[in-house]
Amino acid sequence: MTTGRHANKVVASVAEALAPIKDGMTILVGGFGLSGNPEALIRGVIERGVRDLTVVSNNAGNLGKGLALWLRAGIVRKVICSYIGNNEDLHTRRASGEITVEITPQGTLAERMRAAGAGIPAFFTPTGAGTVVENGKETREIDGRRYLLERALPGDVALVRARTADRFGNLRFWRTARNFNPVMATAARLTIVECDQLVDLGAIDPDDVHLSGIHVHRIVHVPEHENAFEYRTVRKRA
Amino acid sequence: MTTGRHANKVVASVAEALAPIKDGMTILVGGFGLSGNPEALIRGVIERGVRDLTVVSNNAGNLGKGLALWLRAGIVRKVICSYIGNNEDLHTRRASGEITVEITPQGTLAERMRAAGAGIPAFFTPTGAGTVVENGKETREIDGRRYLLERALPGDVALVRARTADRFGNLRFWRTARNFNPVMATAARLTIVECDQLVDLGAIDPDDVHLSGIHVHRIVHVPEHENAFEYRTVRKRA
Amino acid sequence: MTPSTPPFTPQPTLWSTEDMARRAAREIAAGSIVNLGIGLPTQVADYLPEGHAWLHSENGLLGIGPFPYEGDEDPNLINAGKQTITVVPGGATFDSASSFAMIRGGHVDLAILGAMQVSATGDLANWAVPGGKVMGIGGAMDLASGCRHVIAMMQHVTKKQEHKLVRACDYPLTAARVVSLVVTDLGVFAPTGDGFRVVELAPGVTRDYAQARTGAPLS
Amino acid sequence: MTPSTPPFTPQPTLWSTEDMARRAAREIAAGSIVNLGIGLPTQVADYLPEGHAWLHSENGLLGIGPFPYEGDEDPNLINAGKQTITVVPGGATFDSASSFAMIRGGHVDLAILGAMQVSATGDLANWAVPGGKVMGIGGAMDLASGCRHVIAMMQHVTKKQEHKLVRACDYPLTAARVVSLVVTDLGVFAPTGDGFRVVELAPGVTRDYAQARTGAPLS
Repeated sequence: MTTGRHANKVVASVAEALAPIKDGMTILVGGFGLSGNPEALIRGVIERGVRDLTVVSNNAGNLGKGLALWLRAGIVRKVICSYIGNNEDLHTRRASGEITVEITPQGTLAERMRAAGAGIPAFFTPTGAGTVVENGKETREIDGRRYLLERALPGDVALVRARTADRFGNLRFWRTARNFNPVMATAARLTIVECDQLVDLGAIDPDDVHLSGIHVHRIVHVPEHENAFEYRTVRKRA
Repeated sequence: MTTGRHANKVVASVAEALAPIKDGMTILVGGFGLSGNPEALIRGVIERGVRDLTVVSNNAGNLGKGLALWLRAGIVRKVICSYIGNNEDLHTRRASGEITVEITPQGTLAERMRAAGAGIPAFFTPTGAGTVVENGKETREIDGRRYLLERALPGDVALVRARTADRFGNLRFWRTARNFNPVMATAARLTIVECDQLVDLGAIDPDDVHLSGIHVHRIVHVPEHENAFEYRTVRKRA
Repeated sequence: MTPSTPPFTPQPTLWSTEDMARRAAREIAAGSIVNLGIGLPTQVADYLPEGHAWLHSENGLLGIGPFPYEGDEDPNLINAGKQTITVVPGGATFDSASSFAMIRGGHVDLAILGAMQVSATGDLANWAVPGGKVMGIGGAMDLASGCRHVIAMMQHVTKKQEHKLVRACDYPLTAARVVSLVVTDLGVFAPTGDGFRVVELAPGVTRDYAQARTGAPLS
Repeated sequence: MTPSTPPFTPQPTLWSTEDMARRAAREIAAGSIVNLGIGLPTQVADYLPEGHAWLHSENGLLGIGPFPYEGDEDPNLINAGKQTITVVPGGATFDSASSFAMIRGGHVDLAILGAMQVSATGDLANWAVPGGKVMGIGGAMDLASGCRHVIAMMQHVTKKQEHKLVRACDYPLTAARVVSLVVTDLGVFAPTGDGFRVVELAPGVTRDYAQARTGAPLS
């Protein structure tokens, strides 16, 4: 009897978790800005020495942190994202032609990965109708409204940050650190999770699981994270 | 300043909750078999005296219970479901021509409602390719595989059963009573929830909400339910 | 010995449904995600070591446990056959759209499904009998077309001795070219495109015996 | 009075950004679901009574509360502008796909968005300046095309005094025919198809003053 891909998922190190990553792969990386980033996996990919990566991420880093480390390391060939903003590392490399940047509406980015994970090869969406996002895409009027056909966006690997994982890979996320992490986990052939807490089977009630371990293939426990701020906005105590 | 549709959702009675239901509407009804059924709302619709309903439900009742009450009451014109099985009330009325039955693969049924809730008017799916489900539908080969184009399935009203609701309509479900309830809640213009427990705002941690109250418009607290068994399978204690 | 006595022919011992379930269970890799169809395939669970595989129920659960002890039954914790069940530690619940996204998206490693006919090309027919009462499709088409591998389980022939392993299905299809293995009361067979490869035969079942009951060439 | 002194012309008191935010807040119905865009629209929250509306953040939260007290900031609890926030009682978190399903599916009642240009037909341009640095789209197109109503907030003219309320946008569109109301430092204006209806003017702003600064007829 062979062993399936859902046995023994917990690995001892980031390096072991990332062993399957190869040059030229498409990597989906969870996070919104610097929140919910798989920080140790991001650093580990640089140490692994792969290159020519296509990266799917909402922002591809910022303030020199997160995926900006990959941009600076020169291991990225293409970025598919929704927003560059003040990510100067990306602006610079886009301008020089070092990196190709494909900009997609954020909801379309999420839905294309949701489709990939759900076995839907293509779907119609109203987002971007009548805009430059239409360019090169099939359009159709349905019930009097204009829609674009968007394609599923699968990844070779997803790098995901979770607050809690059990040994099967059932995940819970914390607040808005959830963002793209669960949907990316569904959309990749291999999903690697970096969790703050690792717990035994049964420690999470079945109804409290945010994402089933069916979408998770490797788990590495990383207790310490930087969790960088972008804009620390506060109010004074009364 | 006008009042939006998310103010004051908790109503005092099933009758009040169901007041907007009218003849000829398309009603999405949560439940898988007899589990997770909005039992009081189902009974209430009969008392309300509406008719010519189109019902979307995985099974449309069984054993004379659940939506079988609507079939017997003669208030259903059409059923969209995935499975009839031994639901004799539906077999009889389908055979007599009293009720039109549209059978859809279960995953396609769920995904069509997910699409309706998510603003996706149509999507390609592999399910049913090369079968009678293709009849009358657009097909397309994408990357060497055959797909059907399926349309979103919205409802006028969704009747949903939840274990716990807060006053905004944030919901939690219990075990496999969840089934079609959340996705139907997203797919209707008006979603009416029957909850076992009603709690104050803040009683459910933000990370523990299964379905956001954005998808809920009326809430009625119904503490007692039959929760009928279909097949009571057990093992002996050692 | 009287002249009227026929020569002794050993009768094959056909597999019981328990034998079939036990044999199908051997196809399940440790640490895989498996959906067991309603009816006979559900019995396959009885032959899996505890913790061996993760059982998926399309109504919204990964991690089906054994039937509950008497008195512990919960009508809101059921499998796709509407039987009361339990959840194993590490199990998780989810809604129908997420559940079928798992199936359609190829995240379920294996489905073991009941069948009415299987063709030499791996076509599966298991949801409707021509001219019969329409029972519905349920999750059958999603499971058959979405899971990474599909094993069919069925009696080798109908009660009227009609073939069920056939060149081409004449029953309405559930999905085309999906079945990789068929477990019957006669043995285990793999569709090859123009026939079936004999993987294993039940005790005393000869190739000729099986071929006479199969509507496509055995190899 | 000397001959060289011009006749006295009262100068209009243009609305400050605070005035604009306060005015936009009045458009928010009690018990509605509202997404406030990054920048100026975010300030609208300051003028809403506690519990008045539910604020949606497209990165995965419904129920944004005020900024945290000093020392309570959580880098993993942020709004779409990456500012640290809090959650109100009754708030809920969810993933990006679910969040944009809410937006695209028409479940968000109102988006208040910053704008670069708004046309007389309600077209919105707010994501790119022709020839400028490409900042990206973010959630702008989903919000503009998905929310049930869209209010645009912006200065009435550019720093170079160019019109921003125009017959037709020459900036790249975010979405076509979606804006129902524009709040500027000159007042409130509603696209009518061939121009803008004056809903309200800031103190001392005359119709002529506004018309001179608007690229389509006011009515």
